[in-house]
Amino acid sequence: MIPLLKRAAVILAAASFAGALVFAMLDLPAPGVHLPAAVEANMAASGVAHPVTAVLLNFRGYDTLLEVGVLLLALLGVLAVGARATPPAPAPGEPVKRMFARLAAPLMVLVAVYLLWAGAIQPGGAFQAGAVLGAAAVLLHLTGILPGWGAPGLRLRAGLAAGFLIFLVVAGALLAQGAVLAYPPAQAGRLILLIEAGLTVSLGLILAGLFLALSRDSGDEA
Amino acid sequence: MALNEALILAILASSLVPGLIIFVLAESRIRLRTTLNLFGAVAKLILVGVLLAGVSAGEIYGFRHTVLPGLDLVVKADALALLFATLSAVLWLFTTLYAIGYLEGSPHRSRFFGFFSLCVTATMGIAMAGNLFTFFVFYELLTLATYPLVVHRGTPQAMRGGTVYLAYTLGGGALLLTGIVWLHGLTGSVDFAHGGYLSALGPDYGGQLQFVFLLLIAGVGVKAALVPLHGWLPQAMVAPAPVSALLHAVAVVKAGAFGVERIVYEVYGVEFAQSLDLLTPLAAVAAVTIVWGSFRALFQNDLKKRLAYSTVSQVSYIVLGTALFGPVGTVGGLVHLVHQGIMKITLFFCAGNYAETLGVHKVSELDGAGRRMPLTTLAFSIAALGMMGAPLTAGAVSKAWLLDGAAEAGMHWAGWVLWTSSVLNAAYFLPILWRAWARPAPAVWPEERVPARGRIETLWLLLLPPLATAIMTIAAAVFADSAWSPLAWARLIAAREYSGAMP
Amino acid sequence: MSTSLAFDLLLAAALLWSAWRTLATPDIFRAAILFIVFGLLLTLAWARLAAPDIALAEAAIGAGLTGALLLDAVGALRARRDSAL
Amino acid sequence: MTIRNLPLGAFLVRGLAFALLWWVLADGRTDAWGLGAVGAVAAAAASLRLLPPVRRRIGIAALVRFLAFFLWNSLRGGLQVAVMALRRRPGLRPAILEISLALPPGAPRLLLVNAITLMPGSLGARLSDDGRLRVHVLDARLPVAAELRALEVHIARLFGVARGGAS
Amino acid sequence: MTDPIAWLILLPLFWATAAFLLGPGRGARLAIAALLAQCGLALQLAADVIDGGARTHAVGGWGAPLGIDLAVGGLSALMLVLTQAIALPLAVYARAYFADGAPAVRYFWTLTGFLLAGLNALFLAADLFNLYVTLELVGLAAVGLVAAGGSARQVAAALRYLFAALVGSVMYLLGVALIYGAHGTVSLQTLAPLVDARAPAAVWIACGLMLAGLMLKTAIFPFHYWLPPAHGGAPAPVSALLSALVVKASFYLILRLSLEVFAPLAATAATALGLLGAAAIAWGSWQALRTVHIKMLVAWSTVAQLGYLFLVFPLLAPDGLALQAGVMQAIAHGLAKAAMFAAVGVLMLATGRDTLEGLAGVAGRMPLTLFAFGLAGVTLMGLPPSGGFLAKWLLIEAALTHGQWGWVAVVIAGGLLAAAYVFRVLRQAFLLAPADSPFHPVPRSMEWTAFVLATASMLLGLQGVELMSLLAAGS
Amino acid sequence: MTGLELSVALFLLANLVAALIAAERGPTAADRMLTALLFGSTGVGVLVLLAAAMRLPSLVDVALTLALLAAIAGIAFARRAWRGISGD
Amino acid sequence: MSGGMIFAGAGAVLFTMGLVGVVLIGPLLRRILAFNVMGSGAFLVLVGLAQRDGGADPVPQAMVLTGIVVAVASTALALALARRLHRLTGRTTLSATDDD
Amino acid sequence: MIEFASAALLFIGAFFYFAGTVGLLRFPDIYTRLHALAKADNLGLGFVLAGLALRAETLAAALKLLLIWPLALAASAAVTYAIAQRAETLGIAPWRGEEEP
Repeated sequence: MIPLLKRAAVILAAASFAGALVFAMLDLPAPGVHLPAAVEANMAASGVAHPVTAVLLNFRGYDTLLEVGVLLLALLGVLAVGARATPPAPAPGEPVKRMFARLAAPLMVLVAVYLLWAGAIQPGGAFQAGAVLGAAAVLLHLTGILPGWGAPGLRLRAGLAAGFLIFLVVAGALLAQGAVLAYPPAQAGRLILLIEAGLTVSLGLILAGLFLALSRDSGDEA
Repeated sequence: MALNEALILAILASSLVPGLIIFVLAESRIRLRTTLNLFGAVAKLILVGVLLAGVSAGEIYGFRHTVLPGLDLVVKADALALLFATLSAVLWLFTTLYAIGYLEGSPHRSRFFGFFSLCVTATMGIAMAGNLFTFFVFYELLTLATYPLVVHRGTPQAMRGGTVYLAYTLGGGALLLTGIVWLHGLTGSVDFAHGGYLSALGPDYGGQLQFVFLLLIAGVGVKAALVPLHGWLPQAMVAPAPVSALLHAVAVVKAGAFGVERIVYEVYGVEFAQSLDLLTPLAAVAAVTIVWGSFRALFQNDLKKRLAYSTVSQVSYIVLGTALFGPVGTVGGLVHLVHQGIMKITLFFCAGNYAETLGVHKVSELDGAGRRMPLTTLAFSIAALGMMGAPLTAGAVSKAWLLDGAAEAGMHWAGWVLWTSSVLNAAYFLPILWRAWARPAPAVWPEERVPARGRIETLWLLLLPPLATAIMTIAAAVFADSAWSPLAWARLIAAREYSGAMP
Repeated sequence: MSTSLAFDLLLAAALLWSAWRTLATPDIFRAAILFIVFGLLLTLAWARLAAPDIALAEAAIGAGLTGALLLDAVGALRARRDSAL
Repeated sequence: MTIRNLPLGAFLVRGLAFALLWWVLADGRTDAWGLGAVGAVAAAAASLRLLPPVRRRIGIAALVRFLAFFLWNSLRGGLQVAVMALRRRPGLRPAILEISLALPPGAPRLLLVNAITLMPGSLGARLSDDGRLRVHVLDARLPVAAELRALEVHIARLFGVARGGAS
Repeated sequence: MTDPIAWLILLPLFWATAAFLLGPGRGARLAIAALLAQCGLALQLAADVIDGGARTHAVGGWGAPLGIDLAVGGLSALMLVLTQAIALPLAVYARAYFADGAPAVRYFWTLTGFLLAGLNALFLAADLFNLYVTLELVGLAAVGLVAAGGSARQVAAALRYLFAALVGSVMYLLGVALIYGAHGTVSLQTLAPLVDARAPAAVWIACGLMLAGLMLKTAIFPFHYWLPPAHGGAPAPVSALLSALVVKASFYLILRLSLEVFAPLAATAATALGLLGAAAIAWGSWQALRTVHIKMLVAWSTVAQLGYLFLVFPLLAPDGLALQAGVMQAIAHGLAKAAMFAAVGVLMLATGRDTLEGLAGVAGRMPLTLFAFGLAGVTLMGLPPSGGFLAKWLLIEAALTHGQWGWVAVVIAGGLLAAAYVFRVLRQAFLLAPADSPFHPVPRSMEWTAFVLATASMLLGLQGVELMSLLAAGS
Repeated sequence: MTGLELSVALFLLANLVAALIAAERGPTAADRMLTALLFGSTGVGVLVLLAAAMRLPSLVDVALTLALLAAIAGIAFARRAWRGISGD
Repeated sequence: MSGGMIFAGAGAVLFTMGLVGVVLIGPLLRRILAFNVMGSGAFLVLVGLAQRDGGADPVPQAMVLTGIVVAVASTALALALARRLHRLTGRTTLSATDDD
Repeated sequence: MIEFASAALLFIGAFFYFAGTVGLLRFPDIYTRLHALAKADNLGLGFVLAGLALRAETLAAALKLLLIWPLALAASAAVTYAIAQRAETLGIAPWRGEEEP
């Protein structure tokens, strides 16, 4: 298919690139700017106690806003090419697996809420919570409890967009008072929680949608 | 905006605005279109007249618009500009009349007249360009506006002709652009000036300037159809006759020749050009073109093609005049710019009449045409004699000045070139006249479209323009010494160029 | 060599090896499974880098979503090919 | 599920269970109850939606006995596999048995199927609607069937149901 | 309404989301109204920059390097104005184009909203990682737009595009990672004084990686392979958006990074970039001369025209000529290419054909559209008085003043090649139409938008001073 | 005692590396899937061990999540991907 | 040699492997995997290099979190496109000749 | 004492993990390997969790660790069943050989 010589050349080039990269990294002096210290110094005003969450939703919250947009975009793309007009009826599932899903899904919901809460003080947050929620939906779908998606209806669309919209409204409201996403320190914690709660639901739906809009029961067991 | 600025912009607008309106007119609105066309042409003529009066009274007309920092679009009306502008405005009026008659009933006339007007706008722009940048802008605009006219018929032949035309002119434009940018880099944005403005750079730049001159002349030389850049002109004769008239007399070829004059007189300055040894090679090229064009014309059976080669030859008279160092040659070149236009447009009008009325395209088919179409053939004969330099025609005046100029500049070989050309001219024009007047008419014309009705041999709109220009051909010679003749105006320009040392 | 260094080196080696096999295997199925394995190893690597947030995300997304997506896609891509055979 | 026919009792029980789980997850922190309540309610609601409550009584004693049985047998099962894996010759003689379940359909049967997998030597392979279960065994010589019956008894006792059907 | 900087990002996000909530295919009127507002915002911002010079907006109030800054200068203000100015007419165009409810319209307005938000955010970003996110936003929106029609050809094109975009951004991201490792910050302002020619090897590699990634996204030769199918296969309004704006975004980024942060390092690659640009001109034009599909011709022309942008790099100098040339080319080409795709879309709808051959006779039937195409073509050829002409003028002047004659030849040749392929279309249009060729009426608004865009690209050639003074205001 | 936990984790990791060989060997698709499952269950163990060794209690949350979600890939495999065609 | 450096190095190699994979691999699904490997490599470098002195740095961690979500989104979109292509044409690769 | 018990539990857990891996590598077919995975690994996890739970600082932390086990068990049982059932449906017969392969 690909001539051997070309392949060898590519691999050789890649190896030397990787080598150069590693050596260059080893050679680096300590950086002049030390951001962890700056993060540490501003934690008190950030509204949360966990540095990663502070960076994610406060210091660099704007990145996160856009990134939720990216996720929504991916779902739009998937819906545009993947979803059929009417979803097929859920396949009659198998009771043993169904039972597992029925037991596990509520637990996943609980864990998701827990992760959302945890984000304020320790690792966790809306992404992880949303991912767990999405996984619960995937599990329910795989076991034939939740049908696949067609074109989403208004309520589903509202759910998908809610998190992003809340984020956006907060950003806009704060901009009207000064700068984008510049939370007043007193309200920062509450606003971040509001945003994260919205994001958890929406991210869960979006991530679920990435699977449910694509999944086709044609691939199911006979 | 001062009145003077408004006036000069109005000259451009008098053809641009009608053109743009015509573009969006429905095909069926013939009367409105005709009105617009004629209104534009007449308005332009009047405006040019006003300017003429103003300039001879010492008024300054100019308009300046900065496009980029250090890059200005300058339009101004000086004597040289008006020489060309007047020619174009007058001939445009006739060509428009002619085209209205010529295209009667054919499709896509809105498009045709739209581009037609655009073409004249570009020509006016070229005439009144105040610096090389502006000159280039309108120069390329002219290329673009003429292309749709050349391919107007939409036949494969027309397409081929159009492609050749584009290849030559765009290529030339690229060379011109390079040269202009180069000069701009050296001097910044400088307007045309009597006596040129490059001499200020001093001798250090001699080599560069010689090379730039080559670029510039090659660039404008394409449109001026200097050998070996003339290949497009015979190909482009597939266009409808009014377009040929436009190409050969009103706009394109003239724009090239005019460009040579601007570059020599107002960029380099004729004396500085002489000091850089640029004029003699230019004269040599012109001479080769003159002889070669005449020679090729001899062998063309297609009437328009023969005329086209004739143009190749005649336009270089202008270039030759420019290259002859000395005021007399200058006058000869300048005045031939006008005279050649009047004569050549007559010829093309007539050729169009033959084709349109009788379906005659070839010299060999012209037998007896003089009896069937005496007025057309009369006009043709006058113009042809003028081309040969026969007395009492415009051609005689310009040839006389050119010969004197050659003698004054000490370039006697140029005189021989002119004589040779005259002989060749006679050799390819006289047979035509002989056939038309002396040979019997065939029983059936190739394709007789317009039947003869009494004394009017064809549509009066087709007949009037060549007769008018033929009369002008004679008038230009008879009234050469009057204050308003092209010759007088050319002498005025030459006087300014040579700072008053005028014979 | 301390235990933690050994752990890190072994983990890095396992990461590289699984990635290499993922890319080198011509069978999409095997590749998908190896990629899931790669994801799990990556979770461990994030844990070792004291980045539990990322480990959590990688675990949730890698195990819950990407795995299912990939396997579903493999099934869909193979279904057609098999029925065509 | 509308508010009207919300099974309040089941909701409370499950909500409480989830609240307990929350407490475990949150490391016993007390400042977390706000979201904890939300989480517990959400989880309970999801659970009710997915698993409508069925009236059933599970005795604590039976549960403890079942768990003990289950743990012990998981340990045995694990050890057995470990020994087989590490022995020079594993000495496998796999087979698939088919047994008819005596338990009624629903939770009891499903628990059995899941538990079988952790019992020594057996692995649930397919449960059909009419109550027959195919079981894969590692060594056909071992008394797997008998152990399954014992498991069945424990589960029946746990749920307080009679072992109906053929045995 | 306080700061137009941030509203330029939030507003499109708002209407994109609203369009999503409204449902598939809805939101055209909302989009057009919002775009009008965005035009106003962009113009206000440009006016602010002319009056007050460059400024920043500290998102979250933290300020770099802890927070993220948005920065606007002359260059970014120009790009913002351009983006809104192109998007507005295209939205009007798209509304008519999609009036028949083709499948591609289902998420068109939402995706377009996100695309514009991403572009605006990209032009305003002053943070390497934030740039990565905006690149992804733009990339995924663009891919979604290409794929939305759902035909096999479009999906294949979208995939190709997606891979290029993703690989490009990951390369960029690794560069960011190395920069962060080396300097501990990703803020452009903070980085600028830290990077010099004695930078450690990792920074050089980072610079190279980011450059390569962005080049892949810009589709400069030899990374152009994905562009023609994507731009040639998408619906006309999408092609217009992509060719006019999206590829410019990554070029803008290369330009900005090499001017602001990596100037000490960028000089080493300048000649190579210029050569790639020359190759792009040659290859893109050659392919445009060969293809039989009219839209592919326009798409290949984009490949060629992007080449001009890269000629800027070897000529960058304090005199600013080359920078002006690049910006002028980006703007002129943006307007012209939007017009061209819009015109081609009209022609294809009208004739029902997608080949050059099918165009026979359109000169008579759709003179306005053909005129728009011609005007846009004039800009591409670099003939006066278009914006493209000024760009080429400046490029030639820059090359001549620095004594780099070779680039002059490239520019000139490129213009002639462009003329050759543009006139392929015009020629065909002037041919006589076969008598039985079908002809479908097309909404006038579409013809006029194409014409307006083309005219704008023309008039640009007369209004360079304002643009250049804005460009100079920021730096 | 953290050293012990890390050592046990290292041992488990070594186990996993050995199991990679199983993934290579196959022969059926399901056999490879089992390796992935093994990685899941062992990964949970390693994570809790690391949580203790590195004094990062939140790694337990990671382990919990992993345990909760590990089944999804397996079920997806059984229901969607495994078609039992010739060898793989 | 710190843990950070080890994983940064591994990340560099992973990135390269993924890059080579994306270039050389034809089948779409595997190419998507290669892209993911590449992305993971970049993420590892980002965090590993920043933490080469051992201390945790929340900034790159947050960035990687963002990056992971973006990568998942892209992967899902790519899979959707690949599946659509397969459904329409039966192909699992991009052929060299489908443009123009 | 607790330290010791904890360490012992960890070792036992590691042993079961090891056995599970060996089983996965040595057992001849899909069903038997499932046995190894389902039983040995889960047991290993249980012991490890128990060992760590002994050492947990708070009750909640210990319970959290122990909570993982039933979750893993349920998941493992469900997956094992799913795969075994699929294998059955595809008609894969159990290994019949007397000797090791």
